[in-house]
Amino acid sequence: MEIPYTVEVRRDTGLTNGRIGIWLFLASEVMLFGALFASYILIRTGAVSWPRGDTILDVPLATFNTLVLISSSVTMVMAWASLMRHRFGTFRIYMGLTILFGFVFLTVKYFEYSHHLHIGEVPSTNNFLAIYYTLTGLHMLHVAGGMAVNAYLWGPGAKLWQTNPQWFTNRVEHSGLFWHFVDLVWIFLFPTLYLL
Amino acid sequence: MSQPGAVAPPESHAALEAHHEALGFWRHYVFSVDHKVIGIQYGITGLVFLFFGFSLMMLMRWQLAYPGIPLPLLGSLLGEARMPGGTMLPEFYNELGAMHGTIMVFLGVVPLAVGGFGNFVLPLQIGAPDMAFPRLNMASYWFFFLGGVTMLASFFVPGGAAQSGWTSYAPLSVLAGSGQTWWLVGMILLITSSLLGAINFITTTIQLRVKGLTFMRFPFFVWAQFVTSFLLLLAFPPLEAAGAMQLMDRVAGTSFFMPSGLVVGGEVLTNAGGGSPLLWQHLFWFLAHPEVYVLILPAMGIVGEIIANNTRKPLWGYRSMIYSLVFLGFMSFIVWAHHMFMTGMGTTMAAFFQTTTMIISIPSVVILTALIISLWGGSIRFNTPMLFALGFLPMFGIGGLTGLPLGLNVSDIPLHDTYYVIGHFHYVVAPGTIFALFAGVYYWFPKATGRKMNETLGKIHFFGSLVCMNVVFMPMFLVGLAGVSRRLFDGGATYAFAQPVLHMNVMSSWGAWILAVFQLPFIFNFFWSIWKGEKTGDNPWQATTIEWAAPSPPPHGNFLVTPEAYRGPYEYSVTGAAKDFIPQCEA
Amino acid sequence: MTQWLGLTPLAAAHGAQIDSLIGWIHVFMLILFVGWGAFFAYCLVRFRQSRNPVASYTGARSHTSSYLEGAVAIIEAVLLLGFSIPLWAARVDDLPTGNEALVVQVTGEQFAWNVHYPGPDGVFGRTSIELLDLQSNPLGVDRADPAAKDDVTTTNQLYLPVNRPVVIRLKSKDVIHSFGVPEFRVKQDAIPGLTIPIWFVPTVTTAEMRTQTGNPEFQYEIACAQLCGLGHYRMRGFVTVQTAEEFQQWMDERVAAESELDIFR
Amino acid sequence: MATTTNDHAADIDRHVRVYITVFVALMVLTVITVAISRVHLSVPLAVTAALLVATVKGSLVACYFMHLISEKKLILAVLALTVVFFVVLIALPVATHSDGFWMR
Ligand code: HEA
Ligand code: HEA
Ligand code: CUA
Ligand SMILES: [Cu+2]
Repeated sequence: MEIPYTVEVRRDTGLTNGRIGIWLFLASEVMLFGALFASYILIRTGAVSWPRGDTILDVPLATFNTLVLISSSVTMVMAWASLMRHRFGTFRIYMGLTILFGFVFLTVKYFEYSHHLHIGEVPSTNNFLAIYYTLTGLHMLHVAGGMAVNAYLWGPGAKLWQTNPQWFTNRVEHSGLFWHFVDLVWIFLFPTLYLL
Repeated sequence: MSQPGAVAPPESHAALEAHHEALGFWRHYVFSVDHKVIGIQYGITGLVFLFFGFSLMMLMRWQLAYPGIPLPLLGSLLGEARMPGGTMLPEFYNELGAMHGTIMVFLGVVPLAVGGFGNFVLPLQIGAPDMAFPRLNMASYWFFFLGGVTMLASFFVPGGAAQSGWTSYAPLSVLAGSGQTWWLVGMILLITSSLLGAINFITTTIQLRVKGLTFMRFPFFVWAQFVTSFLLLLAFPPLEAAGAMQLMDRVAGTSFFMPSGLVVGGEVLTNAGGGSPLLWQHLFWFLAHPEVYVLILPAMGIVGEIIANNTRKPLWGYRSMIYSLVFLGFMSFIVWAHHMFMTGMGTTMAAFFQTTTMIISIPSVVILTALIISLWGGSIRFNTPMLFALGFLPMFGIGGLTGLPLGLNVSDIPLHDTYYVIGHFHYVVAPGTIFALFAGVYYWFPKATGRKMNETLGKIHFFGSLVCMNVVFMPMFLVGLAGVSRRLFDGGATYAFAQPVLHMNVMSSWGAWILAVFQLPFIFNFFWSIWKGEKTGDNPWQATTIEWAAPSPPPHGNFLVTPEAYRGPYEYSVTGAAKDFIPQCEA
Repeated sequence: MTQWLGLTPLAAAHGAQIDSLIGWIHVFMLILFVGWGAFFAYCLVRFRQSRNPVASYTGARSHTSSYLEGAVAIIEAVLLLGFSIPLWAARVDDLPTGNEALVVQVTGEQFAWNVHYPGPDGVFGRTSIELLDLQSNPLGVDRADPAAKDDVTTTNQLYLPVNRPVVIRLKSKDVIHSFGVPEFRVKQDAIPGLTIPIWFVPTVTTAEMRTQTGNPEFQYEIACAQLCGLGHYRMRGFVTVQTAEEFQQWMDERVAAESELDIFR
Repeated sequence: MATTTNDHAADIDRHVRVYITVFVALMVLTVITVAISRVHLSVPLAVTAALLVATVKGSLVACYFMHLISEKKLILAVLALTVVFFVVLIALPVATHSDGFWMR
């Protein structure tokens, strides 16, 4: 049985189901990270002393990671634009790049984490590290999740392009919305944790 | 491009049947993506959890009525770690209390009201073939199921289940045994389930309503679910965040909720400190206040449907009810701290939250008043669903009204954390919400099975429950006014000031056990009617809303002919019409 | 006016206002319930199917309900602005200062209430968690601190003079507890990491209450109101309210006893 | 509406140019925000500056990459609601601080 408006937009709302769904999901994500940011503000303003992020964390590395994530966002949107131009080959390249950038991000993050853990800076050391690990950990889970979806769309999921290009384009767009959101969260995480 | 409101062309009935056969048992009944099957799965699981939560409470009620006296028979079966010699340990009492609250709220009522009725009824009422995301829907159920299993399993871990109340206040919960970790994991699963559900409900409501079904033609129930879904969507994530942080506190040794310098049992804790126990409370209640409206709004929705149907007239003040509903949903995000008046609030903050609490009570009054006035001029049929729906009104009235002295924080001083609070919210959730849910079960049972439940057994169930519920909960107000705290393992027997009201604990307990007896006709009726109930047509209640235009039980894809809405939801007894109801989808 | 509600007898100055608010709001609730209930019952009887076989499409036409809802809102506003908010402000903003009030520190722990008086000098001695010992020094009072010499500590026993404001500074060592004494109409969570003051004026001595209630064993009880673990149900303390002279005498004895003990430490 | 196939190729080309511009802007802003943090401003000033830059960057991502600028009203309404409750959440630390605050 077909569910209406999976591919086509409903005329009075101008939207497909998936588009509403992904935005609702992002709304809930805003509240999720919002609660964590709120906790951060509370713990920090209540603290007797608070280290500046750059005294503990590696800013150049994180700057590099920020640039990587931003690049992945632009390749993501380019991947979608390629589908809009019916260039499936270019899509594959851009999507591949997006996944690759995600991978680079995670690798850098891995080295950051293992460095801190190695010198004994664990979550229980102080509240700065506690919130650092919690926020970035959750963010990493999101990156990994986004990569999984993108990988699916790059690989087996791409078969849909043959049978229903419109639907496939929508899926890529929705996955992109999520990916941009993950980028957006990092744009706020970066200064709050590393620079302030 | 599709036409507005156009729905996929209906397959023929025979084709649908064939489709069923092809799916096989597992895909059809267990890992189904059909909203009706999922709804029924949710519903039955929810009912079972309700009964389980009730059973935990019956055990507790023995200890409350007869503190220290070994429980005959059953006591010795529960093991030495919990009830040595049949006498309950305080740890076990606390486990039962925390799990009763959690199970009733998150595994009983929400799954039944939102997952069950929402899933089964909402798509039918808007004329949709299914939910917008059927596979997400299935995932939602299985997340819920996993969450439930996690919660149940926690009873068997060393140290037992969570025992810091359903509120899990830190630092107590952070210091507690491993059951608390299971509780947190279970909650994260349940929250994920609710989020998926909420996304699905909102999208379905907006996108899949049939042609002609504008928002102001929605049945009240659809509106109630719609608003509820927004509460779930936006209020739950903060608790997910808080749960993750508590998990970090417990597992990774962080100090989000742990202040510096704690001394537990003479030992100085070595954690980093600097966290805030109040942060947990704020995050918890930021969810949990909207959550209580998640418990009540679907119930109000069900009651609205049944009252319109059985008074044979439109709901009075439909518009004002909708506005109230939306306003209620919105306001529910800014009253949370009324659960925290005794945490040491300054005047400004206390004034703010008292004011919002008083404001939020007004839309409830409006909705209740509209429902009662709807009776005026009706031609009231007293069938079982209607009895439960009518029972809801004064019971919710008692529960809601007793919320007022709690909401003014000066009168909350003596009442906070006493049995008065327990009385208040049980009136809204037990004879309130649960009655509405029973009403819904009786009302939509014919749609799900093609058969009616037995009326006589239903009436025994209703009157028995009505009396017993009041015997259980009315004394709690007096116990609370006398100053007896809640969550006391001995029901207050330690305290001299509680002595004059202790006999009421005995009364409550017997009320609860007899209440259980009156659930037996329901359980029997439920299963018996699936196979042996009186057969009914598609529309046994002569109702107007669209779900009754589908066959009973509806096939995969729901409608034989795609319906279209031509009028408002409750066109009963239209002056000059041939019959006393005009279905919404009748041209 | 609150006899009918079964509240415990009242023994603090501000309690009468709380009681009357509780009383009035219950009257208001009863009126609403009876009013709405009567209408509800009337409808059920009058509009049952056998009596009224044909329903009316329009139903009720009057707008009375809007006025009634307005009235409910107004009464709630009066209770809120006229009573609750000012009374709460008096509770938290008008803390008595100076020598007029007796200041006591009460620290909750699983599962006892530790009471700490500053003694005649009116200054609380230093406390430190390093000195803490469950048996001999549950608060970790540093007896080397001159201000601590005359400090008095007790466990689960709070002595108060009658008719004099007391300020209780609430703390907790471990988890959240809640300090509630029903007769004084006070309740306040004790939250670890914070010190939260509450104040009241006890107006009835324990002895007077014994004659008043006809119960020779009467005692004011501190009831922990917040779940704090398996011993929550037995986290009970006692308050003894005495005349000013009796209280002074008790205090002198304790001060003497504590400083004597000090020699051996 | 960007998702439908009847978009003209020229439209997409214009979009792509916008994406590239935004990309460059984001890169530059990242460098700027790091540079600002090197200047060791006073804490309130530093926070304001950092959040300001982050907000600009975030808005660019949301408006252009996520096409919020041309999004349907319904979605914008949902997001507006979310923003309201997000603000409440961010006010929550204030509530926590002024709760139980009297004497620390
Ligand atoms: C379904 C759940 C539900 C609902 C709807 C409500 C509704 C309300 N609640 Fe309740 N509440 C809970 C569930 C609910 N509550 C729970 C679970 C707790 C405890 C949590 C815990 O601590 O464990 C709690 C605790 C709680 C507290 C904290 C008490 C304390 O801990 O000290 C407060 C304080 O303000 C409060 C207030 C209110 C108010 C003002 C309403 C108002 O919305 C009520 C408005 C309704 C009315 C005013 C009734 C109007 C009706 C009529 C007038 C008609 C009468 C009809 C007839 C006679 C036919 N509630
Ligand atoms: C939705 C919420 C809900 C519901 C419905 C109930 C229902 C009941 N509750 Fe509970 N309760 C809570 C939520 C709820 N409770 C919470 C949140 C707490 C606080 C916990 C804490 O302190 O942390 C609490 C605490 C609480 C206490 C206080 C314990 C304490 O403070 O120490 C008591 C005491 O009597 C109590 C009693 C009861 C009773 C007798 C019922 C009865 O009304 C139950 C009646 C149930 C039924 C009638 C359903 C039976 C089901 C069926 C018949 C279906 C079977 C059918 C099939 C299988 C097909 N509850
Ligand atoms: Cu201390 Cu309960
Ligand atoms: Cu509430």
